[in-house]
Amino acid sequence: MTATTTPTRRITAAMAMAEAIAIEMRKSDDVFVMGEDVGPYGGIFGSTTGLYDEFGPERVIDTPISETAFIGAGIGAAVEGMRPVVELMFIDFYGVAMDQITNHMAKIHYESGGEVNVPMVLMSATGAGYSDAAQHSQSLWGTFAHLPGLKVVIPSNPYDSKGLMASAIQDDNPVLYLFHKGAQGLVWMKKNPRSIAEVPEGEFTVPIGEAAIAREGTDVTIVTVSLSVQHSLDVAEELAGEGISVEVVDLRSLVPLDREAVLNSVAKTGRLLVVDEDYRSFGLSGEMAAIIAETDPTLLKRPMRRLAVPDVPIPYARSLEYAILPTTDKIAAAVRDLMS
Amino acid sequence: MTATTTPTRRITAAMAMAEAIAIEMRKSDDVFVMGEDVGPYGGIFGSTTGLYDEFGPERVIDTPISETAFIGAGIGAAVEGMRPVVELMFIDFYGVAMDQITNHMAKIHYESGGEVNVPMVLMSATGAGYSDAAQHSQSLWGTFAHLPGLKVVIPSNPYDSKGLMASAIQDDNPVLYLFHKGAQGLVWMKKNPRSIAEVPEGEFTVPIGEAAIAREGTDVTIVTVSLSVQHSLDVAEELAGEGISVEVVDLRSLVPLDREAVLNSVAKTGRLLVVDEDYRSFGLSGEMAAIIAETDPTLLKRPMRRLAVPDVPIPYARSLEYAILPTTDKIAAAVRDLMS
Amino acid sequence: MTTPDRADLYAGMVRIRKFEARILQEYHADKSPAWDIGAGLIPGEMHLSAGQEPVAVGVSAHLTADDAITATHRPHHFALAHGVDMKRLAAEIYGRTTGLCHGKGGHMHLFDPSHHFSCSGIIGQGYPVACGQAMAMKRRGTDHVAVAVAGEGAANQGAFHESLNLAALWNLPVVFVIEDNDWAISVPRSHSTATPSNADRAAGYGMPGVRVEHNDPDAVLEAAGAAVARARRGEGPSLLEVHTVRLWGHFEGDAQAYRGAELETLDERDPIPAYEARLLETGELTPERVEEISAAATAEVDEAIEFARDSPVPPPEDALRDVFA
Amino acid sequence: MTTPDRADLYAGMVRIRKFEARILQEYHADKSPAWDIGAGLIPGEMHLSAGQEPVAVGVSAHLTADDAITATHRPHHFALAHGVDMKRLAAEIYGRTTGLCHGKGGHMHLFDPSHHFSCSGIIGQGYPVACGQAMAMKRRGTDHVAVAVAGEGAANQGAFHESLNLAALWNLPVVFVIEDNDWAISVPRSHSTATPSNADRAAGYGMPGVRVEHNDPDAVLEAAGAAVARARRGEGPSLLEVHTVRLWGHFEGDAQAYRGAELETLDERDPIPAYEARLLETGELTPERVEEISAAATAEVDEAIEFARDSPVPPPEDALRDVFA
Ligand SMILES: Cc1ncc(C[n+]2csc(CCOP(=O)(O)OP(=O)(O)O)c2C)c(N)n1
Ligand SMILES: Cc1ncc(C[n+]2csc(CCOP(=O)(O)OP(=O)(O)O)c2C)c(N)n1
Ligand SMILES: [Mg+2]
Ligand SMILES: [Mg+2]
Repeated sequence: MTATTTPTRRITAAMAMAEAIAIEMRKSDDVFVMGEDVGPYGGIFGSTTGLYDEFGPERVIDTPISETAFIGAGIGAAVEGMRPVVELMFIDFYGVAMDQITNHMAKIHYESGGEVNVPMVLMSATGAGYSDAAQHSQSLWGTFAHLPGLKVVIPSNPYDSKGLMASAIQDDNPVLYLFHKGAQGLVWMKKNPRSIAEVPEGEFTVPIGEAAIAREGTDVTIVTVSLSVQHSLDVAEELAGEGISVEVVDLRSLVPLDREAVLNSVAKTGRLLVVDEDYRSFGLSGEMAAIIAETDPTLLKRPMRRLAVPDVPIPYARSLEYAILPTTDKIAAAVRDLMS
Repeated sequence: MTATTTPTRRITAAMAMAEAIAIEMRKSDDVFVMGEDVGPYGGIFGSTTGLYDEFGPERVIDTPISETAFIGAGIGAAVEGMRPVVELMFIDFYGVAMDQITNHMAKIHYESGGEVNVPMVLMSATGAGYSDAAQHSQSLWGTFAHLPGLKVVIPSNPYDSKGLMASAIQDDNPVLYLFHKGAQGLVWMKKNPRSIAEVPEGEFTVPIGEAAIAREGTDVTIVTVSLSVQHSLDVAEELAGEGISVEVVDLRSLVPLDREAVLNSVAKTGRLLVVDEDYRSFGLSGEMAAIIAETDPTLLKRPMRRLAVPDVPIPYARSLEYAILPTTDKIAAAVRDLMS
Repeated sequence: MTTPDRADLYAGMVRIRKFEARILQEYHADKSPAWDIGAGLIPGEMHLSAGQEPVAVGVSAHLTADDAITATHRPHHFALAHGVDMKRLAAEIYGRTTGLCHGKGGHMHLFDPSHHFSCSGIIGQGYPVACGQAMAMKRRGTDHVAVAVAGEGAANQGAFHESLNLAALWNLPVVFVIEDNDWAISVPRSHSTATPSNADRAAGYGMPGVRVEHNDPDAVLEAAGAAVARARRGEGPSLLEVHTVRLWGHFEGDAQAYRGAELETLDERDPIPAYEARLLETGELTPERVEEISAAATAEVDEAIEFARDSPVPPPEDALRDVFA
Repeated sequence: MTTPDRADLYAGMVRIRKFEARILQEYHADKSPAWDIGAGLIPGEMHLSAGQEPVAVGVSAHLTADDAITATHRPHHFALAHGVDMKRLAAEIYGRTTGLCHGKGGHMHLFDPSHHFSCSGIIGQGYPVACGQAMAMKRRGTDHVAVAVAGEGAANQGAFHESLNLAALWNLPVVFVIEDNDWAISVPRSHSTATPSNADRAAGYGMPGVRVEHNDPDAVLEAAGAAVARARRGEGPSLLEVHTVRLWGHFEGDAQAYRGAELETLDERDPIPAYEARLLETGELTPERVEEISAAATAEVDEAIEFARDSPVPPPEDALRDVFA
């Protein structure tokens, strides 16, 4: 990541995102923001806080509830060389604009034989944990990582939120930037303290495609993304007291995927737990299994463990929702199980 | 599968599908068909041939190009207890109706706590191989298998095409029925002889959720679906001559998934090749790796091989398209490689 | 169907408002001191309908339990007006086993097949489903109708267009209702919709379109009556837009800074006191009747909330059930 | 922009028709005896535009290479009329390295950034993209416009509605063009569209809507001129529907049984001989000029096809390139 010497202060992930967007908007008139309630409201999950006041309605544009039209418009503007940052309020709403996202935003560069770039960021909120039920709680990164043409970026902390957003806007490719509501540091939602952290004031980037070893360890590898990184770090701290050394690999992006980081860690520990707030089957945990199985299945000293949403829609009632989410309890239990 | 004593004759997979729909339509007025060009045209890929003549425009309904509306209408009719069979012409068009498919068709039963059923079939054409390029050549079964609430059925031959369609219509759940254009036995497309086969005239079903061992073998397991089953059988025949014994597992449905069939076969052979015409990453091959890795990674005597579309959109030019498709050459090479 | 008593419409509105007011209170009760959306007896997003009661009672007065309604993320007023059981509705909002969906659905995903009632949290997406319900009703030779509800914000979603075209083309018994409450979260109608009246859009599908400018049960009753009757006669769909008002936030917790001075005028725009005054004047209501209606509604709401609170929380293992029938 | 010569419009149509006729011939040439869609020098689906030339030349006459067009699955006439290089177009259809997209796109996915030209095989989905191009043009202070093309079938897709609303709301320089050729594959307009004229739908977005009933370059030229000029003046979008004709199948290989007796009338409805006769009558064309135009078009087409045929097939390893920039 780019070195930086500017002072840091503790800010939320939401503020960090908005700050990165503001910096890019100051640098270039080509950068603008559109989406539902991104203007005076500042984004339902705070991703555009302050931008309307600084840049006004011409550059921070509230849209009608027409995701196909405004995501498509983002594509058109990007094709013409602008750098739109478009918000899809919840990733769960992908279905009303999936064609623009996966048949157009993702494919134009390839279809054109490289003649046309689509330098656009689509940012969207993911995640469960506050009883928003089946249509407002999904993660869905596995869905987008399966379909070629989009970079899929998933920050887990304020520093990465800022640095990855800067990289995403500067990227000449379409980037899907998925932020977890529960990791935004919002005042009105329960949060892990890791959602507020030291972030440099000035410009910096975090490269897209490099996993972070969020914590080093020797016994068990946890591969994960997003809010589950925070949970996994909590568990790692807890289990350190029991003498279990957990390595936490924060993938940070699924496309490109840092296969080496996963293989290196598993080569070291021989034990793999994938923690994934997305649905279990045909997703992230499968892909992790495959990169090991096609490289060297003997890396695994134990059967791997998958902790993910067990292929059910997200239920509403708290007792049901927490039954299917990868909570710290379940993470800890899975690690212990791998060590037993 | 249900025993049957009716005479058989050689028909195409397309005819077999249409025949199953006709039988169900004769049995119940609740069954009706809608989609683009399903009427007098008989379905672009022959899936509704003859139905309009027998049942007329009230039960075989041509729709406007409004996939959200007519798939949603299918859901509404199903909620009221009818059994619509709806065609989405190409699975590639999912993006204009993805919300209805995955947020409604797939979730209503669960969200309602089991109070509401959605007995609906959504049938759609998949597959590449005739230069229809990036927006008309995808398979995408991995995408739908990842998202909970839909059964995902994928026949590979005329017998299963009929029997699985019957099961799909009789099922009280929403079923996504994906048929490969290149396995329909259409007169205007290059085809494998396996696309035309003996099928009983009368009613029968093939259960959803049971894989078929399309060919038994002892050296290498190929797990696959759809047209790739036909290719894999061809390769198995060819390699038998070289003394390599290939077992071909035709999953037939991804949801429910017959994990046992995969595990049993790999336990026997120790060598796994997954052949998948869908995109490689975060898909079918990953899931196969995971069910082994979480059960017993030592089942694999060799690193597994994944033969799938290498995470690029489907290119147009034949030289490019065949470079990324799982052709018989590549299947044979991968098997040989596993044996070397 | 005989014209409903105006006092009944009034009572219907009071009943809804009391329910919503109680949910408001219950929702906020245990989210302090640090307000946490996921905490308390009622967690999650909460979109309440205060101010929009005239639409629900005016439309539903023409319906029976055989007619369908697809409602929105803001569904309680239509659910109650259509006859969905208040106890089971409350229990669902509390996430209890006795709820309409046994705790799986929640406030945006209410299903009551006995009243052909459903709703969805995805904007505009009830419109297509209502078309399909209407198809089934028509194919079965009944004179039932399906009512599809959306907000004015939702009327700019593709599903709106496709559904209106489909319903008109197939002459389906659907009444498309748009609740224009001027706002889609923080986005005013002027920033979302390129026409002052969605009724104008109906012409593009060859169907009648009416905009009711007054947030008044009588006006809604009349316009909806024509639309429902037309659908029942087999003459096809209609569009009905009602200019209503959202008295509270988009969801609870919404500070509504974006509404500015409008916030101060909201009390005057409350449709219930206005209607009450009118009916008192005509003698259709008396102060005693008003009291009775209020007391009955309070009692019903109390009972429903008590039922919900006393009902069991679903056991965790239920989460794995009901993916498939 | 000065009004184009009518003879030039004629020449533009002839050039397009010759190209399409040649592609037709080349496409079918090597698919026999067992007709195989994937075989031959030109594989895949092939949607040709014969009959629809008046729309392309009438609209494009008002555009320069700085203006954008998003076309459909039936894109050749608009590509050629807008100035996309015929050689590179042909080479793309042949899937060669010299093609517009180096063989990756194919006939439904043509991209020529030097003319802001693109198309898509997904119905209606060029409409939103054109809105975005128009946004960029407007934000940069140019007077360029974006033209979005769709068929009458596509006008029932959600993207149509959302895009018209967005463009009207933001006053974007877009001209929405609908080519009404009566058919969406085998589905007649009467089975897809609940209004006789899509121009009626424009009112629902507060934008001008015009339906040109005659498949005639002059009529299109005039109506498109007003719409383009309006957009250039910054006065916002317009909708223009042209009643045109699809002389051939939906795609090649389409037996068109569903068209019945209409098939026999198609020759008479060919817009090119009609226009030619008119211009011969007024003296704007002479038999010699007609000959010259024909010969020039033939020569250009021959050269383009030769270029395509002689160009290299992309090496397999290119398939893995260009996913990311
Ligand atoms: C497809 C989709 N986009 C966005 C949202 C987020 N959202 C929920 S309610 C809402 C505003 C709805 O406004 P309107 O339709 O006017 O209904 P109201 O809330 O005013 O009743 C938005 C944008 C959503 N649920 N679904
Ligand atoms: C979303 C979507 N649905 C369906 C199709 C399949 N399809 C391709 S062309 C076509 C008919 C288009 O009709 P129209 O818009 O009138 O254009 P025309 O072919 O007549 O030029 C259809 C249904 C598609 N490409 N995309
Ligand atoms: Mg509203
Ligand atoms: Mg057409």
